[in-house]
Amino acid sequence: MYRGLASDLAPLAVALPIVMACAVLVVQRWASRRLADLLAMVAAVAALGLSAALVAATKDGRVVTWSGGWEPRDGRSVGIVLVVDQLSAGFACLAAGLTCCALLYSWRYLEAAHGHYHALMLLFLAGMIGFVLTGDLFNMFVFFELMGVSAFALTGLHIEEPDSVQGSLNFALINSLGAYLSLMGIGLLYARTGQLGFAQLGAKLAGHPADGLIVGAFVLVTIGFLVKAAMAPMHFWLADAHAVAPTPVCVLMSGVMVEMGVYALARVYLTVFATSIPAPVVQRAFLTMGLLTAAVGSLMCFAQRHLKRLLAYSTIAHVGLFLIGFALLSPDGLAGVALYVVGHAGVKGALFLLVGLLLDRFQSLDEGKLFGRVGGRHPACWMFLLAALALAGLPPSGPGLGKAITEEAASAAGYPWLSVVFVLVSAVTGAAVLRAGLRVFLGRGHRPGPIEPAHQIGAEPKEPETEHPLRRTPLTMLVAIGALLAGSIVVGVVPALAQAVGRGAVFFSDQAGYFNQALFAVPAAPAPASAAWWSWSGILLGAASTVLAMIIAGISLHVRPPERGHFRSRMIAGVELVRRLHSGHIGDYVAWLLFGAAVLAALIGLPLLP
Amino acid sequence: MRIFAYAVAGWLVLVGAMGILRSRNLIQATVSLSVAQSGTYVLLLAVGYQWEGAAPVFSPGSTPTSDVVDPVVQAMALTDIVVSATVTALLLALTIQIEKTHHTVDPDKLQQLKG
Amino acid sequence: MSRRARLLVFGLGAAGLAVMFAFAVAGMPPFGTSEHLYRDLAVPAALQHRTANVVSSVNFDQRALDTLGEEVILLSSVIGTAALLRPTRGEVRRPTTRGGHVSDSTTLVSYLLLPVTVLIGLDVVAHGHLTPGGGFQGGVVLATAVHLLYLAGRYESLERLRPLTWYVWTEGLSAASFAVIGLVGLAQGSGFLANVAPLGSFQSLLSAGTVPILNVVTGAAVAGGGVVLLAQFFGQAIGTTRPPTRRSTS
Amino acid sequence: MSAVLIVVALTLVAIGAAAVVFTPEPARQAVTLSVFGILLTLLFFVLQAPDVALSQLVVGTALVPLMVMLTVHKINRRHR
Repeated sequence: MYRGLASDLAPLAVALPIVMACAVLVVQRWASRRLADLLAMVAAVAALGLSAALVAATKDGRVVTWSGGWEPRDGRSVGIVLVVDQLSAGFACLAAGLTCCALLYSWRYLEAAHGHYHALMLLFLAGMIGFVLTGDLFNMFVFFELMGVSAFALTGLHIEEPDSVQGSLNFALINSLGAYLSLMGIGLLYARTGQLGFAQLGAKLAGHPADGLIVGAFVLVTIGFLVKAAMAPMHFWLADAHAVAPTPVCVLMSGVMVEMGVYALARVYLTVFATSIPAPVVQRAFLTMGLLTAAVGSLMCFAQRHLKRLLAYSTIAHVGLFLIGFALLSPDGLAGVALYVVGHAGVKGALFLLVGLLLDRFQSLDEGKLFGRVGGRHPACWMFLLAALALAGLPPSGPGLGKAITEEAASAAGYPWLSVVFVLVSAVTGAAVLRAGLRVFLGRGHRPGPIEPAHQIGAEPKEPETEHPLRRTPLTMLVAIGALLAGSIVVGVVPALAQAVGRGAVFFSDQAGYFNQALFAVPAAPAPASAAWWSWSGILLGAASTVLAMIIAGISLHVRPPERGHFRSRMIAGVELVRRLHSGHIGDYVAWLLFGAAVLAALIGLPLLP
Repeated sequence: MRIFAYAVAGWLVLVGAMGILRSRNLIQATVSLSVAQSGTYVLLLAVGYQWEGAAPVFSPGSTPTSDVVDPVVQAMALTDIVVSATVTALLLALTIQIEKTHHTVDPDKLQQLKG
Repeated sequence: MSRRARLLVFGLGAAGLAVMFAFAVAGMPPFGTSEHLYRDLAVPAALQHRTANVVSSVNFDQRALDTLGEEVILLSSVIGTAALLRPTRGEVRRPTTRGGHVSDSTTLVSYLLLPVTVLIGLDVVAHGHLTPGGGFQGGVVLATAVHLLYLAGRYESLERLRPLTWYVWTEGLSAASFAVIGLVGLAQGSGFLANVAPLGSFQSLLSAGTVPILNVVTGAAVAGGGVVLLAQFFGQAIGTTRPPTRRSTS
Repeated sequence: MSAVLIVVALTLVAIGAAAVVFTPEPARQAVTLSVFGILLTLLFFVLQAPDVALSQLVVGTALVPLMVMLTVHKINRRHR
């Protein structure tokens, strides 16, 4: 059978970073640090090129690659299939692009672990690319673990920092437990169907009304992904891990790894379970969990003064919005989420890198200790404030566009009130970042008091991540930050991107088309032109959330802490209660993981009981 | 018998999770995690079992038949075992470093990541 | 949370999940069913490629991409462990003499066991496509075998036999070879990780095409990786030490 | 016959798991984990999975308990 060049791209995009990681590992013993930097960068750029070529090749449908040459006969095969569409290729692009920026930022950085760091970054990238390109459930689990294992190691790379190793352990334990629950689900599904490919599984389940096994398998399979996506109450690990990981690793974890959990949830539901578990049930379940996640995330985000932890909680809040967008179960909703994810990745990545700059220069991540120390002249200042506004949804930034399209999809699905949620969450998280920026760079408002002993994180002076504290900012670091910010803005101003994502979302949610193209090589029906672009209401809502963010930030800067017994102090006590749940205790996290899984099982299973 | 094997698999996962929860020592938590994971091997192999089915290995001298137990679940279980070993290794390495920096491996005494 | 609150939350979650799992199990095919769809495809596919060990055929031929992923997970964990257990500032390598008090008979047994274990390991790798076992199992045996020298009380000869860099390279190059063999299939137009080598005759040592090749590559990767992994832990347990002078954090 | 063997092996595994989890001392846990590994190996043999059994034998009863033991040794040495 003739295989076009396009179908070679997917396995190449997975294999290339692996081979290059091995090359880095072998040469690092005798070669200089620069060579490792260079090889890793070449690999990441090449992976970016291959993923971009895949995006181009999937313009009119999907690229299907059967590994091992096991093409299906009569729709059956023993092989593993890679099925790439615009959204999965786009995700691979995002992962590779963020890796490029992260490697650029770390061009002269993490001296002690060099070589190890580069190889792990490339393996992390390979895991992420394989994870989004595969069309096979067990293969997805394998790449999920690859992604996990390399991320655990990367998170703990600062082995002399007590926070770092503990955060990494919490991350590794909880994510592994989630992954094993996923594997249990794969086992259940395999028992029923005897299949592992998404297309085959979907075909086998098609028309079967959901019974206990299907619900159980769905809940278990998705738990691993939802832990990765940090859905409340399985989100605790994220704040721990993101607050302590090396800065460039944070960019990858916050920008794309966490969002891959939502990707996998959408993929698995839409290709495997869509015809057996009714959409309204799934919609209600994930709207509920998404709202909870967004609420917890924004509350905790605003209550932070440790800058990385603040950004981490803002990621949790945004994941809540992404889950809500998925729950709309419409192509427009998915397109909105996809654009939101890309825009968010750029902004959040830039913010993490900016915070990393502060750490390298001032050896602290605490809003109070950094108060007014940086000064408004530093180029980081306006970049930080711009990123904060973009995070709040300022038109025409990428997050703003994603938010606008998702809000419209929500109205179309009969939930116009969700716009309020989107505006509030982006305003609160944007305000938290804005407040931190105004304090740190411009010294506005009151200096926050010393850290209460109950919240020890960030209390100690940190060691800089570079070998010596930086006296001036290297150009490579500024370029990386600029590229991320620019990428995030480009998403909001180039209509072709939104168009492509809109088309991709149509392919993504077309179960029958997926099945026919993967198993019978039937070309995809052309997708209708997408209307995904700014609307007047979207621009207004974006402006509203930006203004609201400024107001909230302004108030929080200029209002003194309340007296005891005051209404506001009681509110703060409420926040304190939520805050106490984030105990850093691994046993708590396991308990909440199982509890969350049971809640999800109840939300999906109970309405389906006969 | 119909479901005993599946029940044992579920029990292993729950008892492993329980072990992490109750642990007073991170080594214990790591070991408990690997117990939880063994539930997945048991489930997979139980799913692929067939009464009177032979092992899916046609050693020299034997004739191939199709009455074998499912080889695919065995391949999955093999991968799973590797994953278990690698995750355990990483967790143990992290435990060693936690002991070095915190001077304890008792989860109740690790008070760094609050709020 | 207090210990009791934690147990309560856990209990609720576990109970909920147990109920869900019970519902799911009620819908499972009975244990020992003769209906195995994938099996019915995988066994003929294995025979078609003249592979006697069907599990090896699934691992290294039909679903070789999973095994590539698995090898890379191992690689990642080996690098990760090495990075996490790297000596930190102030840590010194303790001069190692003997691994402990070991009786002569233990030493003798260990010395006898070493070549036997190595041979078993090699055999398990080489016959992976014919008999139970393969690159992974054999590789672990080999990695453990090297550390029998510790049991023999010869930590210093173990260190001599263990220039770690070589093992890191073995692991890296073998994992890369796995991917490169896969790319050969791609270059030939038969697909990534396709079985492109001559298939040989069924149930003989030279059969199953690329399966034995990938088995050997995996064996080398696992043996190399296993040695590095174990060496890190041995190094921590008996090799390095640091005076406990660092500031307390609690 | 095989039914009896399977039930016995499964029961042993179920009990063994509880024994590992409820062993209080990490040093002793390395030993119970190793025994649990043997029980799993047994189960996998009975379930006609010699490949998996062999893996479980080398990983579950040798490699992983060895790593656990070394970690315990390291930590105890520092605490003494």
